[in-house]
Amino acid sequence: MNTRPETLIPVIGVITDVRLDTPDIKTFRVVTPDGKKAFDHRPGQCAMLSIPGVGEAMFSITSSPTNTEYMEFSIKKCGCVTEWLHQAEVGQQITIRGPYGNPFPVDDEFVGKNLLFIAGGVGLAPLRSVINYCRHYRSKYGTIDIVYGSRSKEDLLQYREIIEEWATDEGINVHLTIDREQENWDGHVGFVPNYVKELGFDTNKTAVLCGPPIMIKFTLEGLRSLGFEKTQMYTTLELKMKCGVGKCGRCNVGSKYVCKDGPVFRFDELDELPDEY
Amino acid sequence: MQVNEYKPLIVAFCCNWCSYAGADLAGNNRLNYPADVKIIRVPCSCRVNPTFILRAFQKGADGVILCGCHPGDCHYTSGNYYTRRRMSLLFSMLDYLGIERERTRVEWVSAAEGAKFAATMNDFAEKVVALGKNKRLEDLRCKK
Amino acid sequence: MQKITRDVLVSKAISLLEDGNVSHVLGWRKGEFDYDITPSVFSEKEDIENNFVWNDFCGANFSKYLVQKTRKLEGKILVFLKPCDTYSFNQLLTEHRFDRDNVYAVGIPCEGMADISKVKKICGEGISSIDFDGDNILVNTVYEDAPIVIDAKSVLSERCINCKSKKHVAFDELIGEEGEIIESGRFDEVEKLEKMTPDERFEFWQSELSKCIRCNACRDVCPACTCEKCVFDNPKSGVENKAPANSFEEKMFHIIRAFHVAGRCTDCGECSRVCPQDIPLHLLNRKFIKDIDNFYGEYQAGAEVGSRAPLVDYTTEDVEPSDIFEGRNG
Amino acid sequence: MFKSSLNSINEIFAKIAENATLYLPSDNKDGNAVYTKWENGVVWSNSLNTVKSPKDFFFPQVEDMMAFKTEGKNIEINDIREESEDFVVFGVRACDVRSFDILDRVFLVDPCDSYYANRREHGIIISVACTKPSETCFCKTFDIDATNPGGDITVWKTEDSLYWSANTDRGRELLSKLNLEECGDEAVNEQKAKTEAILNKLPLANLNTDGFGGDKTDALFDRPEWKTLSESCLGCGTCTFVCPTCQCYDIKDFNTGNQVIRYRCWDSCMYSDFTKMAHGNNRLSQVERFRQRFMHKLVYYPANNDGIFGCAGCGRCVSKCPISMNIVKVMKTLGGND
Repeated sequence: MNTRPETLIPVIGVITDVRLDTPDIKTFRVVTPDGKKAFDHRPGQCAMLSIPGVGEAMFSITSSPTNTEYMEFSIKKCGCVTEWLHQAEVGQQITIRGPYGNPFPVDDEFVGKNLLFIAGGVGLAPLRSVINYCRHYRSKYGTIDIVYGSRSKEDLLQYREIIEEWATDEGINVHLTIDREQENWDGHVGFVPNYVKELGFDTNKTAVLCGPPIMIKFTLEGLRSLGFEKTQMYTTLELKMKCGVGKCGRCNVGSKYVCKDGPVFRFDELDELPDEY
Repeated sequence: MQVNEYKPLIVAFCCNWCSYAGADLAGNNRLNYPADVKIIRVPCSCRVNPTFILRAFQKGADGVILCGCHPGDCHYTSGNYYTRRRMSLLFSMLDYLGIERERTRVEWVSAAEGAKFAATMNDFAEKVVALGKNKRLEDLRCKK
Repeated sequence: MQKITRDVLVSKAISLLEDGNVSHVLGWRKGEFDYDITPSVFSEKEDIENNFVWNDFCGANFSKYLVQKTRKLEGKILVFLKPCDTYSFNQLLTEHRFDRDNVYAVGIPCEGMADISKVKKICGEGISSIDFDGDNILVNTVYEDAPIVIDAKSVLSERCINCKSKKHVAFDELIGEEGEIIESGRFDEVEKLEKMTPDERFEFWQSELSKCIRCNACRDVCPACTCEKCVFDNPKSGVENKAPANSFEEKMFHIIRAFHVAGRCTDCGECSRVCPQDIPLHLLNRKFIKDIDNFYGEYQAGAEVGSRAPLVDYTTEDVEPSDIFEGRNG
Repeated sequence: MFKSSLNSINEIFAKIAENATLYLPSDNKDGNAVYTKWENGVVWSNSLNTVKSPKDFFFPQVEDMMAFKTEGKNIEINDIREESEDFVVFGVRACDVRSFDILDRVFLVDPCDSYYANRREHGIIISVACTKPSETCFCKTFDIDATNPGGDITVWKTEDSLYWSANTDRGRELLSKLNLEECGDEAVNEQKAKTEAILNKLPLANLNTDGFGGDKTDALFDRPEWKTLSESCLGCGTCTFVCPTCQCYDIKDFNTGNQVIRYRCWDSCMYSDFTKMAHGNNRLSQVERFRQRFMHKLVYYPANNDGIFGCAGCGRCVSKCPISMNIVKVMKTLGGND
């Protein structure tokens, strides 16, 4: 028997709760069979979930590390593994391994800074972990602004948590927007990049972006026009991954592996990499 | 292991309109044929892609038989004519690769031929038993 | 040694290019060692003059490139076709894989291509240059002072020894003399295998196919394999098969691939040429061709545009699968 | 340094095979050298090198990693890893010895790949110095000395003798069991000089790497030449699968009907689905995939590994590419030393 430790061999996770967040996004709560959290993680890190016979895929951990009881994953239905997961019921076992990747610098660069989170669609999933972490250690950070946009009101992820918890916290400003006008929505309507420009943030903030590539591109331009430096903006990338530990060779952008050296990158770091993500 | 203890696994692809009904009739008439024959119903014999046949062997079949309507009687007019050509070529190729030719067969069985169905299966099973386990087109992983 | 010289092709290409008849030329680009020739698109006169080659190592069949290049490149493409390539050309046209109007085909005679691995078996490693002199190939190596003289006939590649046709079945223009369809011995090997016992055949194929590393070169070079997504690459096909995990999967891939091109394979021999493991893949395709000829009458894929492939056709009198082995041992 | 006569090679093989499985290059019926398990009657090939590289011994093309049994909603994970048997690989050339260093830097860094580490710990490499390099060889480009290949034990071959020298403790232990006669290194030096002379005459002897290295991403990534270089690439995996240093793999599940086996197999960056995921593909065209392979070997790998190139110059891709496009042509086109 080969008894060397092996990161590619997962442990069992049990889905203890499934929440339908939006028409195509569900949030899954996962613990080990004995009811514990499978492993500790840092905000922004990812885990490999798999269903034997279906496949394995990388997901960002949406719950905050400060939650010591379970992990949550907000997963959009878009491929084989995710479609299968969306049909899973409570009690279903899956496999889980991780944590992978580098976290957001919540305990160094972020400390003492005003934070601006900008997310689009399911891009809120990785940021929720950071936002809740920062809320937990509220005194370590300055003001927190959250700009979040989606196609429609129904497509806003974690809507209740945003409205009932985040928006009611002191020092946290939540700015929601949806793409098109719709009934019973009296908030802002318009795309995230434009909204960010309209809001016209001060540059005394560290920005964290996550969302579809096109949103990132234009939001980045918007923030730059507001005077933000690339060194004060972060994002998290996603590419196809198989091993999660920088060996299978497919998630590289230039010489950096997203699974090992990312997924969190500062924009000035991304500038040094070839445009292939 | 003694030969008579050996139970082959036989996959029979039967077309919905003739052969499957033929198998039904065999059952209704209480005609005996080996329980090792596993029937897979297909809309037409020409639905059976060569990969199905190979897949059956991979997953542990010792013999694969394909049954369809008699030529000229296809529910879809010409499906079984195509089957005839495909299977002739495929079986010839399998033989060429050294796979025993008695492991594969095509038989035309109509809905009225319950007796023929049973007789065919008995005969086919006998031939497969004589050959023994499928060793040449097996996937060892599937035996674990 | 090819009878048509490189210069004839170069001047043809340049004149067509300069007249504006074509805007690109699909030809063979010079490599590092006189034998490692790369298929390439030329569009500049100087490039053609300096880098176009035509010799006994220009084996690549350009027909399949037309599928992709006619979609991507503006203007007409000049393609040089050896007789065997014209069959693939027609077959692709039959399957509507590219637009004939975008191509200007120039047929060139071929005296057979050399197999570099056969050359190396004679002269050894360390080739520094290769020259051609009449029917001989002169190989200079770093180990010998004098060139090693090799009879070009003795190093012909397998598909050229068994050349089925020196006749071009498609072209807009022909350079040199037209050849004839040849009575080849291309089914001799197949017959030899058929005469073996099943055990021997199994042994033979088991040892050949177990060499497969599933690099997919045979599939990717095959002019008949033009599916946008191969079943073996598609997880949803249920037969996805990426690696030669065991002897079953090796056989599965090659049987199904041969079956998929049965009736469409023109026997151009590219699969065997590119196989890094020297698996005689043409013997699978030729078995299908031979069987088709026997069972359903002679049929040469690509001989004419628009012909109906045997597997999408039938007659009510076709041979029964139970009768195919009649009169054969085994 | 120890000496043995070439005639007694089979006795030495037998001795090695007493304690471990011995593999060595032997000609198959096509006349190509392949690593073959040694037993009486297996003849050591005279070929320069094998078609497939010896990376298979440590990183096989297909390997089962774990198994799952599912029942209802429950999953059982079975660790099916087994301790490798001891084995010896004889006849490894200098380029392939380097390839193990290159692979080690991927698989043995934290988190260590236990499958690879296991085989690595159980395998002893006996290298053989080259005497007749080929025109496709360019190991010298990467500072590999074909006359002094390394590994656990190095062997030099002359007309009638073999000379043995151990480089590691494992090698010394094995060598001591072979009871060979001690000797000086004059004959070896003579042979080295002869080979050295030929190496300098090889057509690719002067290939240089100045244009490549960890800091050359910007200089190379957007070069227009990539398009012409890759224009006829078939997108097959030949170069990656014969390559001794290509290490990309895929992880797949196979449902046997009784259980699910999770296995890994070699993958190729040349394949169109290599980076394809549910939401898209970041390398859509063959130009990008082609560029990835060479950038990885010549830029990205050195960037992460102290400047060591991810190519060993074995020349396998040079001789096996169906369209004869290879790393040498890429280096000559982009390296600016024409």
